[in-house]
Amino acid sequence: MSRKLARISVIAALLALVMVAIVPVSSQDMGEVVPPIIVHSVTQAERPIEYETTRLVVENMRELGLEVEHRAIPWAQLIDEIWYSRVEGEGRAERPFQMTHWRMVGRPERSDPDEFTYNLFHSSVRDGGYNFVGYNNPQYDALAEAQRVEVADKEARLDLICEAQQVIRNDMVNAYFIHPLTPQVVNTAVFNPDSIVSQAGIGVHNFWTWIGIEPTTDDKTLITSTTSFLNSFNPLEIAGDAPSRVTEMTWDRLMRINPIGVAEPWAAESVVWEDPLNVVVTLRAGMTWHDGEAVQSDDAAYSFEAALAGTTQTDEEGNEEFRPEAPDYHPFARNVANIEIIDDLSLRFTLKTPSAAFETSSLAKLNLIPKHIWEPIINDLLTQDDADVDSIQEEIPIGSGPFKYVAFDVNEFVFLEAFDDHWARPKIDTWIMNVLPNQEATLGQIQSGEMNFLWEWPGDPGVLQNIVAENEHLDLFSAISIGFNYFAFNVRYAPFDDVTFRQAVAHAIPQQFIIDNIFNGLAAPADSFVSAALEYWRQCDDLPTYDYSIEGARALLESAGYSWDDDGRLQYP
Amino acid sequence: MQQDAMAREGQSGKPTARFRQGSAIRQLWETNLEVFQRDKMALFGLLIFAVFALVAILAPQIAPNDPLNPLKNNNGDWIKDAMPYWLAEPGEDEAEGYTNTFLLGTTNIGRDIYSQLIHGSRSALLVGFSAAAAVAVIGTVIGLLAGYYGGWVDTILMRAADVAFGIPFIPFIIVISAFFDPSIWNVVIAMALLLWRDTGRVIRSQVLVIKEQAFVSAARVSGASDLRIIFVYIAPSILPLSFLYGSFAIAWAILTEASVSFLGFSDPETISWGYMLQDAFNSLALSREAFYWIVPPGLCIMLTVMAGFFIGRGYEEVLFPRLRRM
Amino acid sequence: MNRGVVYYILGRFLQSVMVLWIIVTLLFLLFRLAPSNPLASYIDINFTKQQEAALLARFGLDKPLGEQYLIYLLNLLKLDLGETFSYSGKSVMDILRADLPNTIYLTLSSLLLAYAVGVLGGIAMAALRGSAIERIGTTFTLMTRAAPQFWVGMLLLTFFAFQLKLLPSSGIAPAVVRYRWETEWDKLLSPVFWRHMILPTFTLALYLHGLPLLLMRSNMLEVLDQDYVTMSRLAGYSEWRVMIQTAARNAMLPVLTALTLGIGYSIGGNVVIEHVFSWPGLGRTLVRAVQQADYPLAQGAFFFIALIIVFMNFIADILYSLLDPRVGASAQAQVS
Amino acid sequence: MTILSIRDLSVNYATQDGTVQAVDGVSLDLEEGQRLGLIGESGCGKTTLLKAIVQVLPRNGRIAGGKILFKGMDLLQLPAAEMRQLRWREIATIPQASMDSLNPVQRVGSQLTKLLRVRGGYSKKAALKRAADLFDLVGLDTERLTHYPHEFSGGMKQRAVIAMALALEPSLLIADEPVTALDVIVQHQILEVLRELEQELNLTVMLITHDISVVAQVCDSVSVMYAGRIVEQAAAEPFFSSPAHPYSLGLQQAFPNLARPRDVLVSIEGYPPDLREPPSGCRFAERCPFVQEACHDIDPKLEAIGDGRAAACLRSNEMDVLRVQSEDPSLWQRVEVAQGLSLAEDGQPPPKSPPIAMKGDLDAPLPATISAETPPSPSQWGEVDDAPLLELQNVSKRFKIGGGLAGLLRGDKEQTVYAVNNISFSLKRGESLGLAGESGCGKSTTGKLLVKLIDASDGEIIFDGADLAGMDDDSLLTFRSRVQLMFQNPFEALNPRFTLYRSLTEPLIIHGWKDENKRLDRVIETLDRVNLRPAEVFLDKYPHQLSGGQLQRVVLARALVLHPDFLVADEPVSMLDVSVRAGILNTTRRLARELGLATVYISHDLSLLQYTCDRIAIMYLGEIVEIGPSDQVINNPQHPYTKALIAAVPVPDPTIENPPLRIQEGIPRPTEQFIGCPFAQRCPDAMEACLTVRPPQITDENEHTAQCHLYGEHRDSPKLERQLP
Repeated sequence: MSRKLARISVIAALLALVMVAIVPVSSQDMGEVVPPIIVHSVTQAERPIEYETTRLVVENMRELGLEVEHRAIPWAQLIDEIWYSRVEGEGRAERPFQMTHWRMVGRPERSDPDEFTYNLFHSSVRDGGYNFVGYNNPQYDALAEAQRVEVADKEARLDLICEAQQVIRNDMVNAYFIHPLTPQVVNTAVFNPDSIVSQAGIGVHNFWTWIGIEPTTDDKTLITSTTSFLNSFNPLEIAGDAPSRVTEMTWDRLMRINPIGVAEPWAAESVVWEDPLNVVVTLRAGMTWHDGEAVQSDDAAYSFEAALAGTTQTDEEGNEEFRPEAPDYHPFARNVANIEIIDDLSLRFTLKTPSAAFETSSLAKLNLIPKHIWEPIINDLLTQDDADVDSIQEEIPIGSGPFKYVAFDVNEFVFLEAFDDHWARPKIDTWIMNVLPNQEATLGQIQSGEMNFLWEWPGDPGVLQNIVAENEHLDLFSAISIGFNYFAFNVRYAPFDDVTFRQAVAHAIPQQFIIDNIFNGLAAPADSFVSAALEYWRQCDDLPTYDYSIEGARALLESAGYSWDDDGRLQYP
Repeated sequence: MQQDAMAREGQSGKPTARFRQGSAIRQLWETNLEVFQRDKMALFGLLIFAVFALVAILAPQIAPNDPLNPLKNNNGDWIKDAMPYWLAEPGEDEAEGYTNTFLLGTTNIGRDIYSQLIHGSRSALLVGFSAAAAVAVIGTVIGLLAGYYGGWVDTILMRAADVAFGIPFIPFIIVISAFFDPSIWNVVIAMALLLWRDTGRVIRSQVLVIKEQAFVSAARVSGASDLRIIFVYIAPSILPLSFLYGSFAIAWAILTEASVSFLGFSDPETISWGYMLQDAFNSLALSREAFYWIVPPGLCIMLTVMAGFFIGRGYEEVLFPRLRRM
Repeated sequence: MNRGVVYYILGRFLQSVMVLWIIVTLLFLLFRLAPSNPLASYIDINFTKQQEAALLARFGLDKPLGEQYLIYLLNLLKLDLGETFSYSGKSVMDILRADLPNTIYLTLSSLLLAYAVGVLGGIAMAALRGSAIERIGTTFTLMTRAAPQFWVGMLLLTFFAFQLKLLPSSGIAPAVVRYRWETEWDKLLSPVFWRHMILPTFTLALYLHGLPLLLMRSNMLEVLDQDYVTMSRLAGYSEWRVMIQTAARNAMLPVLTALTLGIGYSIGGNVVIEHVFSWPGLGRTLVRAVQQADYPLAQGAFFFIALIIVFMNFIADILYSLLDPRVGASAQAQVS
Repeated sequence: MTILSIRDLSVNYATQDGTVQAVDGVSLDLEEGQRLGLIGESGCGKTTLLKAIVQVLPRNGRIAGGKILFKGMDLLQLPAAEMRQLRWREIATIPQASMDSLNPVQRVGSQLTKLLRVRGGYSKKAALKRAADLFDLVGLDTERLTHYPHEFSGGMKQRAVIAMALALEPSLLIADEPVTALDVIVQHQILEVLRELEQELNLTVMLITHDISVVAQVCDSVSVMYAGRIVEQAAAEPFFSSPAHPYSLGLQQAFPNLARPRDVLVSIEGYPPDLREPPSGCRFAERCPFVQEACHDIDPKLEAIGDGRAAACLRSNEMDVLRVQSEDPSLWQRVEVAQGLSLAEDGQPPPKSPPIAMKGDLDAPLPATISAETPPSPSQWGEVDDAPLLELQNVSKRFKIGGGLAGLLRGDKEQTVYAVNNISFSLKRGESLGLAGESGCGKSTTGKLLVKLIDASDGEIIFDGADLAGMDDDSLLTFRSRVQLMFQNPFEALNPRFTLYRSLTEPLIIHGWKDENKRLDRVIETLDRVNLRPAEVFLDKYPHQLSGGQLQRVVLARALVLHPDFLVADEPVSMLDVSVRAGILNTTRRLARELGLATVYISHDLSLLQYTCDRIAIMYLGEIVEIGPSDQVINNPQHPYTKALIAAVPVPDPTIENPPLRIQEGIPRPTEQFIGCPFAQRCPDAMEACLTVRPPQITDENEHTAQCHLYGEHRDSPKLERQLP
């Protein structure tokens, strides 16, 4: 419907143009009118907040004399029209996307700026990777690579990170608007509020809370819920937000990101860097898998080998192509050149290139998997050329984490029990996550006590505040997230290939208004891809600001030679 | 001698002006009139439609606010979750920096529910009537063809109907809506593709009956062509049936559109009652106990749908008088 | 049971199979026409063209359409609906196997309730025709039929679940209970399950009872002035016998055929109801699968829903042919 | 002793437009063992009377006054429960159209046993036994107990209903039209059953019917009802020999009588008065040929007129004279007067049809040829030549039912029906042929073939030299204009949505009459021909505004409006009241004569065909078993089947005893081809040859042909042993 309207108006616009052209009495020198712009977002049904925000911004952009259509489509379709439609011609949609609402969720491993710094903007990941906006800036690439290898000197790395942020902010590649304060509601009648840990940039729904939270009643059961499917529980797959919550509890890791966002030894007793390329890891003694087998260094080694495993194939054009069996984790192990087993408990990793992020994004990222279970599976997969680990789902997965699987139904729930033999046995006995897409139901349950820990809330935060206000047994926790919501421009094409234009649009985003009215204050203004939550990495001199001001935006455009025709439509210089 | 006189009298002036042709259309018109004269409920239904139609046409004039743009208070902030003025505690609005004039309050992001309700009538009627038209026309044509020609035409069409009966209706629409851009027209298309089945079958069986009636054979004996028989003799008798199913189709269309929008497969740019409910549901109006938001759209849907039912039943009573027992 | 009936049932069966086949074919084509990319849910940072190609191959999406169709049919015969896009290592059947029973329980229970109430109510309405009760009754029924189910569901939900906290608001049981269920039986024997079933069933039944009730009413009115009813009056049977034994039995028959429609709408209704009460059934799965562009899953759910409908229709037909001796006698056509 | 005595009973129906006095002050007595026939045309209130007696009046009916005394107790005072107990224990009723009186979804046997157990308090075993006995009693096979109604033929259903009625040994049996809509033979057999039962069980019977010949067969006394009143009461003999009321007179004159055929039947034109406001005077005055001024004012009471008879007529004393006059049919003849004539533009009520004017009309000269301005119609009426207009040679029609994909899916197995089987005959201009036979004998199919509503499977039908098979559109259109069909049911034969004018002009429009005025002239002329005058009054009417008789005339008019030269009339009067039947027949006959129209009458009623046709053909299972001049066929039947048919026709005269009917019941379904004679199975004189050899066609000097072995070379083949009813 709206699309039709747009088309019609386009035609109308063109006709009008022709008229103007014919009528000699035309206005001053006339550039070409900026063609209609489509701004994408998910549907209101899926994520009301994102939809409303986008709507608002579109309204404002129209103030700039732009023809703007707000195209709200289901996530699955959005993926198509954005992720798979970056470049003219290759897209699955009719044309490449122009501008879209997008969001990066906070994950513990993202506590190190590396992932965002590199993956979001490095030109090497323009075609397939996260740099879907198509930013291509050699100077920036240099920065991104540099911060990666700057292992020794944290200060120096900070400078690099800051500079990177400056560049991106100036170029206005992405218009950041907020870091959500992910709101969580805990039933403090059954849990001791002091035992709840808040992890920087993640919130209270984190590993430390899960193992540390103290039940105040005899029923030592934590019940939470998710709105998304629990697609799979697979130590070699990053299935999604909710499942990764579960996997990080059931599979231990050599290191873990601690509440202040720094990687610290966990399953590893010690992590010792012999030099920038070699690190020796020693496992804790006496750890066992959920099936009773002992956890040993060859398991640890295999956890990385599995991630590295893969077959090399040649496609029809004849160029070589390496296909990892665990595509999700392969990148995090890619940098490992060699693994040497020293004894039952200790092993040495040798890296290809020095990497500052190795601890955070590798040692603290890869799950430890039992070799005796996975070796056969991987070997079998290596023989098939059209299947990878994504096609594997154990009946009852075996890990070595503080929680172990009892039962799960991908569509419905997962039921975990504390693993008694774990050296850091949780204080709760049972951990249950229900799939509960229906927010009304979620609210109903958290109030009735059917659920006692609400950690995911796509809906209107205001409601949570009301609920908490009404029920004194509920407390609201919120922490500024590593993740952020922003508008991504496809900088490959006009008009978004012009920095000034992008900056003007940035000016048209009423940041504070959105926070106040749409997020009910449960969000912090964002000006960079590095969240304020990561205090260390934000110790930079101020980044340029883009205050909300339509006039400012228009002025900016005018200064850059843009003009408006008689009907107030924006024209290129 | 006597009848000669009459014959002459017959020629004088415009004889036909004096003798009604009893044309099919006029008959139809009379049947329709009869429906609404005989059945007060049907008349009531018609009234409801009339009112909503009026509202729909004048929506922009009637609606106090834009249905999509959130209302702002003096500080330029959205007026969220405002109660209807007849429910809200007085003075609250001044405190918030606006004057509460909202008959049904505002949504959680400050849209005027009442205005949405009014604009909702548009898509409801649009979907309702276009779908009904599509269903009735397709069903009638298919029914006529299948019934009159019989044989393989009949077989094919009726098997098609069986298939249509086997396809789950709402799921089908969901899939359609997901595949094409969300729009109320998906509902219309899907209904046109599926719902002709009921109409088609009934009309077919009706045609089978009429076709066997003596006056049809009489027409054939006096040399009437197939087309003439279909259109002059059979069609007029079954058209009321099409109306009957048409009016039921209106009801179904509106209901279905509501369900589909409720599931979030509708175009958020076009306000419909179903969309409002979806909005309310997703914005947790239930927990807010914002009944002023939940109840009105539902009632409107119910009312229009019932209007369809009433009219449909009105036709039933006239077409199948045996039901006329009260 | 005369030969006619046997023929009839046989024919009906053939027909159902054919219908199913056509539906399946349409389904196949429909999902091949899907605009958005089947692999959307496979989005991944470090995906390469080759990997996509591999994935396409994995789901057999690279083969020519005709070949795909044949494979599809063959697999269908083995009830193999392929892999889902969004659950790794899960086949569509795995998912649906869990959903199917839930949907069936909901459908059957609500249908039974609806038709029991509907038929009895219809008889009552016919008996009370012209009375105020009848007018009120029928109007109420019309209202329940006209009100959007999900809306009614929402209201009931707020009232019984959120306000009174009498009944659970969603799902089929809390996980604490459910993880102990080994078999369907455990589920069926668990009172918790039935408590969860009350609201959705009631909502659905409330909507469904209209069709049989109104139909039964008009059929009764029609049957009541048939000669054989007059006859049994003349024969001096009590009004009750006349109503129930003679009239109702005959009036029932068309209602049975209406069951066909009933099921259609009920399953359609399920989608919405299951959504409101987050009832883990085919409907809910379908909706979410479509949203996630998990086409094999959506296709599978759709297929099963259609399967249920066609099957139920078949049952309805057989029931009819057993209850009405005239069916199958159509072979003895009259000539004059 | 008196079992039932009704004292001035009145019953009203409340309708949207006023109260209808369906029964108005009726009194009658029924002695034990008496068999009363209650005669009257439809809408005269006889069925209402029945419903009143057993008190199953529809909701809108109520008893306005009077008493119904049954064995002394007043049924109207009886509480509902007791009344219910009375039904079928004491008063058994056989409802009208008992075809549909059996519950379709229950086995006939169990319906019967249920009745016995619930109402009769029989034990299960006793009930079964009794049921079997009852079936024997009414001559039904006991194994049929397990069958469903749809597996019964009409006659069987009727027998079953009778069995149920008698199950509880009632003392009074009221049968409402027990044999209407049954084939003559079945009809005859049912009447047989009734008669026997009366003797055996010494039943008191009240038989309600419109068919005086049925009464003549079964009853010993008669009551004639007209417009909610009883106008005559008498014992059977005197009633038939010397009716005492003009209406009774009319009825008798109107009835064709095989035994004593008359050359003109009378028709009581017009229709009963509107019972919402009945006339102040005699209710029959409107239609009475002997009407006097007084009749319109004075309402005659039912008064005794000696020897236990009573009549309600002012002139009952002059009856003997009137009876003689009434023999003259022209006395009864009159112009059809439109209902609510006030609609006519002059606004004058119609003349109360003065007899003189009417006599004039009967032989009013009609325009010999059509006025010049009308386009030359393909035929010129009046001319007569001896070349056969229509010729059938070995025509057959087969239907396939079931089968095919659809059939398979519907579950029908394919079958072939030999509806018409290799028949041949020819017809001259102006000649009329009657097709007779039981239902299912293929006569209607033949009719359809003749007008090319369907095409023959084999053989050829030649009309005026042209073969019906290979006709291009033009010649077909011409054919359509020359051949017309007249339908059985006048209420269906006209498009309910068209005014009569529209219905009548349709054919003209189709055949390219552009000029509105010419069409109007033609229509009016035709309406005149069929005695609907003044035509203008009818033009604006819709079918539902006319009486059956008038409608049938309109149907006839439509058939004639194109000036055809061949007319097929399918059961033209079977749906009409006896009183008006003759009117239609007379008109048709007259027109046929005047216009040199060739006619084929299709009817199950031989007496009617004898009355209207030059020749009669008897059909059985799609074959013509006998054909010849009417008088020959009727008075000297050759084929056993013909004999049976004739024997079965009831005669409206108690003095004449029907010959015994020696034939088995039940027509086999025409789905098999017979090697021998199709009739062999039922034939009383069947011989071995009949089963194996096709019977020859024997024709005598006056073109009287029979298809039977009795007269062929196999005449001596040994008779089959078989016992007959």
